Amino acid sequence: MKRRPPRYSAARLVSLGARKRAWPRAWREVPLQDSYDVVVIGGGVHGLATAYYLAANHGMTNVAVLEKSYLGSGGSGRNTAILRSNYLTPEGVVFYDRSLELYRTLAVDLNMNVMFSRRGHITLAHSDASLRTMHWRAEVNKLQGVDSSVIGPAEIKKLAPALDTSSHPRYPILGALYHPPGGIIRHDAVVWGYARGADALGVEMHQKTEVLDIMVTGGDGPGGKGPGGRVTGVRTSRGDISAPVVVNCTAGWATLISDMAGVGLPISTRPLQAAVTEPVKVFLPVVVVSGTLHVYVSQTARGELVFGASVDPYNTYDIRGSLDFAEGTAGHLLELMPGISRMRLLRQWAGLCDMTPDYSPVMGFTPVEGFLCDVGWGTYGFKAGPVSGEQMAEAIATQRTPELIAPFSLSRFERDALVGEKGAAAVGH
Amino acid sequence: MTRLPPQPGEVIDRSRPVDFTWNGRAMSGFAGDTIASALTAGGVRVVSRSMKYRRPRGYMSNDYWDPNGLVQVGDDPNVRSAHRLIEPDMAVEAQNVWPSLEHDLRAVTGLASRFLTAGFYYKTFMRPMWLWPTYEKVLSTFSPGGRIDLDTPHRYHDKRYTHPDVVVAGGGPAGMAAALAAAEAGAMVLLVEHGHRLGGHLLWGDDHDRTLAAELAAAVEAAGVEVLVDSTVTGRYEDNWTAIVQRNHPVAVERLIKARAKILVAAPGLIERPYVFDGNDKPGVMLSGAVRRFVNMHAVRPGSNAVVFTANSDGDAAAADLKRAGAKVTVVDARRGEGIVRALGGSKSVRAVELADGRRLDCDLLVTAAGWTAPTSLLNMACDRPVYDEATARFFPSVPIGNVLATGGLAGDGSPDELIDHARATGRLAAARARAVSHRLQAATARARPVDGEAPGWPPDIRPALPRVPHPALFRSTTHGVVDFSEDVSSKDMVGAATEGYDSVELLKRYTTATMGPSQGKLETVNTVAVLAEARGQTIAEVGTTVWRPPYAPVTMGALGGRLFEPQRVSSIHPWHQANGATFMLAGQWIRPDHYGDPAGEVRNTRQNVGIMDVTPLGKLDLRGPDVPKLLSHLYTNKWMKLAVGSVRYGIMCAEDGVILDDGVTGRLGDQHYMMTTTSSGAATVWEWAENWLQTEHPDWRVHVTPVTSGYTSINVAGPESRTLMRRLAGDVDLDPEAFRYMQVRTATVAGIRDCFMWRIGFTGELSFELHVPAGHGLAVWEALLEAGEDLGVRPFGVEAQRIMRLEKGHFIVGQDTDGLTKAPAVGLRHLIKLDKHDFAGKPELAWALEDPSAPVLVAIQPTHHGRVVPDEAAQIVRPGTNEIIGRITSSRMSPSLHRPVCLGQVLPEVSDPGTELTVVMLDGRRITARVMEHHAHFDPDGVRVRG
Amino acid sequence: MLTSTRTECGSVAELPAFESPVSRSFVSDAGASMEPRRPGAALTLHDVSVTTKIIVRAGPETVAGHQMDTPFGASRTEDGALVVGQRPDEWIILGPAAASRALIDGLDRSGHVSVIDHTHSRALFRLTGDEAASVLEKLCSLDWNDHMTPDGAAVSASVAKVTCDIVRNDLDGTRSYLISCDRSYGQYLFDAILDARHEFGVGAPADAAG
Amino acid sequence: MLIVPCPNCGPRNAADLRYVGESRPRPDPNSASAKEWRAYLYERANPAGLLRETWYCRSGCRRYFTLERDTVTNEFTNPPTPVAKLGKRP
Ligand SMILES: Cc1cc2nc3c(=O)[nH]c(=O)nc-3n(C[C@H](O)[C@H](O)[C@H](O)COP(=O)(O)OP(=O)(O)OC[C@H]3O[C@@H](n4cnc5c(N)ncnc54)[C@H](O)[C@@H]3O)c2cc1C
Ligand SMILES: NC(=O)c1ccc[n+]([C@@H]2O[C@H](COP(=O)([O-])OP(=O)(O)OC[C@H]3O[C@@H](n4cnc5c(N)ncnc54)[C@H](O)[C@@H]3O)[C@@H](O)[C@H]2O)c1
Ligand SMILES: Cc1cc2nc3c(=O)[nH]c(=O)nc-3n(C[C@H](O)[C@H](O)[C@H](O)COP(=O)(O)O)c2cc1C
Ligand SMILES: [Zn+2]
Repeated sequence: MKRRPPRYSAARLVSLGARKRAWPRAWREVPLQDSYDVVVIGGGVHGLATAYYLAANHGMTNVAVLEKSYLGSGGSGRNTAILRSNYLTPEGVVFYDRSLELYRTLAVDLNMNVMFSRRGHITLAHSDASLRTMHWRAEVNKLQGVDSSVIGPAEIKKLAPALDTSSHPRYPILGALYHPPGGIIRHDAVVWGYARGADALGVEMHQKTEVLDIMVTGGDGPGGKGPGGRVTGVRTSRGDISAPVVVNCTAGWATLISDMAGVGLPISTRPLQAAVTEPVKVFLPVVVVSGTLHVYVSQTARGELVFGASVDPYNTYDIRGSLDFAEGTAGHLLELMPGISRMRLLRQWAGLCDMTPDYSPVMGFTPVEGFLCDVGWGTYGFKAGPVSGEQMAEAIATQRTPELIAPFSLSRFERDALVGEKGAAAVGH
Repeated sequence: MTRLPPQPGEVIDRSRPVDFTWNGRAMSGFAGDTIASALTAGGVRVVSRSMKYRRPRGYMSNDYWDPNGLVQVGDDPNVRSAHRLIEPDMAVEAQNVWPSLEHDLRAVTGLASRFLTAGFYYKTFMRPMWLWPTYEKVLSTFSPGGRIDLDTPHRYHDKRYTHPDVVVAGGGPAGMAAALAAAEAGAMVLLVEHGHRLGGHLLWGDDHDRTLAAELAAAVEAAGVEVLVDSTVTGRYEDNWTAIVQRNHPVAVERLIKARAKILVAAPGLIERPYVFDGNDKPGVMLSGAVRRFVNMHAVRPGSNAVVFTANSDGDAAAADLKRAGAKVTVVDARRGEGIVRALGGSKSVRAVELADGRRLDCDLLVTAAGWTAPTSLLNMACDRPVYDEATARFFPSVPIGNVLATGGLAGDGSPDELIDHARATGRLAAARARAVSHRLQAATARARPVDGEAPGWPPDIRPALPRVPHPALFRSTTHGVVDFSEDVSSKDMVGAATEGYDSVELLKRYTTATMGPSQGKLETVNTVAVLAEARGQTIAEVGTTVWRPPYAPVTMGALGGRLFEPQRVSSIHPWHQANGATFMLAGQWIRPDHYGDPAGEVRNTRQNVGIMDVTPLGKLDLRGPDVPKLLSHLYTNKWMKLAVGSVRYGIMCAEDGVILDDGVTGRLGDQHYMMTTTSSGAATVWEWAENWLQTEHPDWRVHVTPVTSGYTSINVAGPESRTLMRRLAGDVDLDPEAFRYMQVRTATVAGIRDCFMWRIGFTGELSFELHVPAGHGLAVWEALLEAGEDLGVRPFGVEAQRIMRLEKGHFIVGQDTDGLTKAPAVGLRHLIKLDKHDFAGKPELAWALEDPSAPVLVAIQPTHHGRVVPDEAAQIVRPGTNEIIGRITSSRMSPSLHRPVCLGQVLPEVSDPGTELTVVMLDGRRITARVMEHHAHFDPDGVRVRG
Repeated sequence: MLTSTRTECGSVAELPAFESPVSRSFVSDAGASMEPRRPGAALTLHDVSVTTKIIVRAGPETVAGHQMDTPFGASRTEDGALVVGQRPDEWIILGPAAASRALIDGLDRSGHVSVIDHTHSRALFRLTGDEAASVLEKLCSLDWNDHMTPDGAAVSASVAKVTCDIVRNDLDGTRSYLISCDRSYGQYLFDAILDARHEFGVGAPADAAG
Repeated sequence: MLIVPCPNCGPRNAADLRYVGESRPRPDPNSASAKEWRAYLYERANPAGLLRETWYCRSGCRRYFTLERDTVTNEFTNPPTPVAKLGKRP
């Protein structure tokens, strides 16, 4: 069943172009089967990466990714595509750093240019307290071997001349956490690259296929669902599928899927908004983040500023953007970079985020046998796509929780063993 | 020169010539000219180059949406040159060209266009990996926009809220008629027109059209409608929160108006759609509307030998306009089955057109009138999904949304009378519905005037539908051409992308970037969908469209940001601090003196003599009522039922997860009167926390909580001489150590000011009095203290000195020495957690935490033999010889009192015993050893001074 | 040696005088209340922080609650004092300067009633003029039209991002608003209102960078 | 911006309020098991549909109240009658 992926290269671009021939399909459109070894729900970067690594690392190819809309229609197609590993807790740092390592070679591994621009990432500190947190993060990072340090206003000005580093602003820039390996990526290309790679190894992608229910037997809850039960398959908008393993990779919709299996989650769904300006000539060579002002911004190679803020103030599954976001974020960006006041906002949008109490994911096995979760990605999960896929695939294939994701198990909430990324949030602002 | 003699509808003022420059070259036009009309009148044809292939481009739609007309004006990038009016000395430049418009060296990519199919960059530049950053830099030189000047200031912008009954988006005949009818029905109406004047498409019509426009505009004005021109409704958000950008404000550069419209009427008209064929982006290929605006509004003839490809009356009218303007015109009529196949010519201009019947006509202007796109976006922002109508070959709004109504071209076609009737009916319906909304709002609002009568019902929509005039479905000819002009995406690219599997409209959009440029699909969406439908063998309805999102037209960051409202708080003493050399720090919204030049000196003076500090930001809550002790017992972890009048107690508050939320002291001022202090940053949180318990879990408790933080100016008077000083000013209180003891509170008259209170507590570890003075007299008391204590050596001290002294004393700061996971037992105050109380916030977690052997604990730390090396705050503590983190320094300072560094830190319990040696990794990588101390207090551990 | 920086406001019988939270104005150094520059643009902003402000919190079952006789959202004048129904079961009495004792003594405090002198806790400004609502429209998202906020209406809302208590209290038929905020924000709010007022022909705009 | 129907003030912009979150009953702190207590702390129903939630009218009446909202459409069901409207007007 193994196919070879159509090779992408400049040479082939020329040869196909010269012969006016079309490129082959990036992934197939195949009929939906009635049984798979693994069903992955959610065609975002997490679902697709999980499927890809199941096939690539463990030879499990009888796998289907079910996506209710189009591939990348969730957070994976809506995020500001910032990658970094300068987290606060050691367990966070090593985890995200593994992801960055996978991202570094992803273009070559998937034979698709995902345009990872390792341009450097700075997190600004506007108060003593946030400067202290930056130092804290830098120190933890260094001890895990991650390139991260605190720099002063002069160095910041050199990296990003657009920033107002004078002492005049309401939020003076006192320093920043500088993380050279951080950067941005073409988020859609990552999604398509994994889909294409997985397809080439035999995995099936089914778009416009919505999971409506999960079949579970033997559980404590109503209908045999819930703890103690065992998954037997899923019901979809295109028919029933039997499968011993079902993986929830649905981010903002995670609760709805877990409810189908009778598993409770510590998740609230909040929209996160982002926006893009019209392009101008490139002037901002690094990613800039300000926790105090709740903004992050980068300029794409096309010249647009892409920026975002923090999640909306109330739970909702609605993703219309708000004017408050556009106003507030523009105001804060102008506070940092008064020079962009003539740039124009082109489009704003939102995506759903699966927020957890400790700003860390929920990964691995659940009290329902055969039902796994890779959720709780909140506002930061794109960067974790590769490592999550790799580790979830390992968990499925080996039936054991890999060490790297052990701190993120669902049971930590019952044990009150939260991950300290919340600590950073509490101290940061 | 292509300027025509005066035209009946021209909007230019020939008596006012205006000089400006184009790429440094002198040009001139007249007041009322857009940059586009002035350039075209001056013979300029090529105004930009395309994004990817650098093909020369000229005006195509000659309106705000023209994808080829973006220019740089001074420091303003991406200016819509067919919208922006010329001004004297305006410096206009082509953007996206290198080195010049005429000779763009990157145009070579055009030759390679066959290879550079959509998404080519995903397929190349992968190897060698180390070369990618270089490729990246090269790619970024292709970024299409203008440039910004980093020194551009954020100019004076402005915002306004408004609550009209009806907002009408669009000032064409439909919008004007709707606004008029709504105003006549008694509604307060705001009419917003994107263009520079009311009239919509009538402005470039015939005499009859213009008369109609003028009459409607006059009636609108007379009816008291508020009219905004050169303003755009840029978005419709939840509950009809409507964003309007006003660009012609007399004072502000731009103003963002936020209107809570009771009803929004969308009357944006229609947008003319380009036709896809080979060569359709050559300069000289134009839409019929573009030609009509040039000729009729600006008296400019865009060509002399025209071929007009028309499928509708607008194309016919354009042909007539051109004839009248003296051009040679050949009509190719789509309604008779005629068609065009490709535009021929050099890169800088069209020279001929090849027709479907094989003929080839020479021309310098090729006009197309192939149909319309309905800009349904404002309705889509209200969750409406447009539906495709085959007969008219355009999308229509589907489900009517109660508080958003559509009229005009968006809703259908018809004679001017039919349209105006529909618009008037829409205006009346809008007014009636607005009345219903208004009544509900007023009835539900406490402060509002009482409503008259019954709530009006929801008026049903009984407007007769507008007719729909059939239109041929013309999207693409037999050749391939450009679909998205700003993104340089051709129909061929799209077919290729669909074959590769990017065959839903959303994937196609993202893969090719079609509809993602500055016009956001206004020109190209329907053609994109049509090409995809053709490639997939589906109908347009089956393919559907991408989602329209705000803003309707791009908005400057300046307008969105507006004036920044960033509240700042200062104490009554602030002017004194300013006048006396304080260096300030920001603490949340508070501006506080960090120090007055020498923090260590301030510490020494306070420890030796007496210091005073402005601690006004300290949160203060006035608590009254018989059940205050119950509330206190619930909020704090320790006991409060038996606090005596005149006494003060310290407490820690935890959230329900046991994590420390805040700490502070509360004193009992009277029988049922208490005063609580909180940390400066915790004041608002604690107040809402207290209210939450009172209002939700214990509504039976009789307690009034009132925040009085800035009602009192708070001054800490600390140091061995503080009692002497206080004696001089607070003569009515017995300050003897026995009479007014540590942890007690007294009300007092200080320096003649009544109603002060003070308590004997000391964060600094010194004998100290914390004075709270009614704020209107705070400065007077501060100055009185300085005057009265001059001989005692009284000096002010700031936050930094206080931080040093509290650290010498080992007092922790919530949020600095604790973090988002620190539970109360970790800070060494286990005795303050009283599990024998019936209930308090976080009780179960604290019970479990008291038993938890693994949580980090807070300890005092001092470096061992590195006398003057001050460990850095945030330095990590590791297991010796490894990188395994087992703690961290949370606070650290050089102690001026002890002449050695003192720290607090969190460490794992296994290394928390006094005397344990710790390895601290300094920020520069050095590892030093430090020792866990016996007491949190490095200085005066027995508290002799503070009790003195 | 030490510079005195007091900016006394109002003449109160007590000594020393009550210091206003507003100590400077970017329009002029002359003082905190500005008259319009443009003739006819009758739009004045006065710092009246010295006004006595008493909070009364009392349930409906108390005598004081009845004494107030003003529902939430409304206000009324009694003996030269303004009684404002600022929040459910909470009133603010605004009276002449230095009258707090007298006002407090006149209240029945039996039952669970709290009476707090809030004079020092709040800055208070009066904005008067036909265009006063237009000024507020630039700072506050509430509907200031007559039917939603008639004369006498009381409301709390965010003004220039500071939570304020606002009472519409027209003067001889001219629109007028009493706006109060936490004292520490007084200077900021005063400046923000002055700035918003500028387009109506008075004052100069604040520094664009705000 | 969403309009939230405050039972006291009337309809107010969401920015005038603070969202407290899903309303969850508090278990008896003296008898709750760790599992129950932590479910109270962390677990959320997070439905796509009707949600009972608490808001705090921060800039207005300063009251906490509970409303029911559809998290898909953001519509509030049965907006409460304002308590204060029942009071008399001068
Ligand atoms: C605006 C924004 C900015 C962000 N910025 C960043 C950033 O800079 N860096 C970063 O690392 N992260 C960022 N994130 C977070 C990141 O986007 C997400 O965490 C990540 O994309 C989650 O990926 P996923 O594959 O788990 O979920 P998604 O990409 O959301 O995929 C879930 C998929 O499940 C599908 N689905 C749901 N229910 C069903 C069903 N019943 N049946 C079938 N399919 C279903 C959905 O359609 C969806 O496609 C941002 C998020 C947003 C919204
Ligand atoms: N637009 C044309 O060129 C044209 C041509 C032929 C026929 N018609 C017919 O005329 C009738 C249309 O009359 P109409 O009044 O509906 O349209 P119109 O085009 O005459 O007027 C619409 C106006 O709305 C403005 N506008 C659009 N969106 C806006 C926004 N978001 N904010 C502010 N202003 C906005 C536009 O600038 C335009 O002036 C229809 O029957 C149509 O078929 C129009
Ligand atoms: C990193 C990034 C960059 C984007 N750049 C653009 C852009 O240049 N132009 C554009 O129209 N949309 C851009 N978008 C937004 C998309 O058009 C779209 O709004 C987003 O993917 C959400 O999808 P939806 O609007 O269809 O719901 C960008 C999105 C992301 C995540
Ligand atoms: Zn309220």
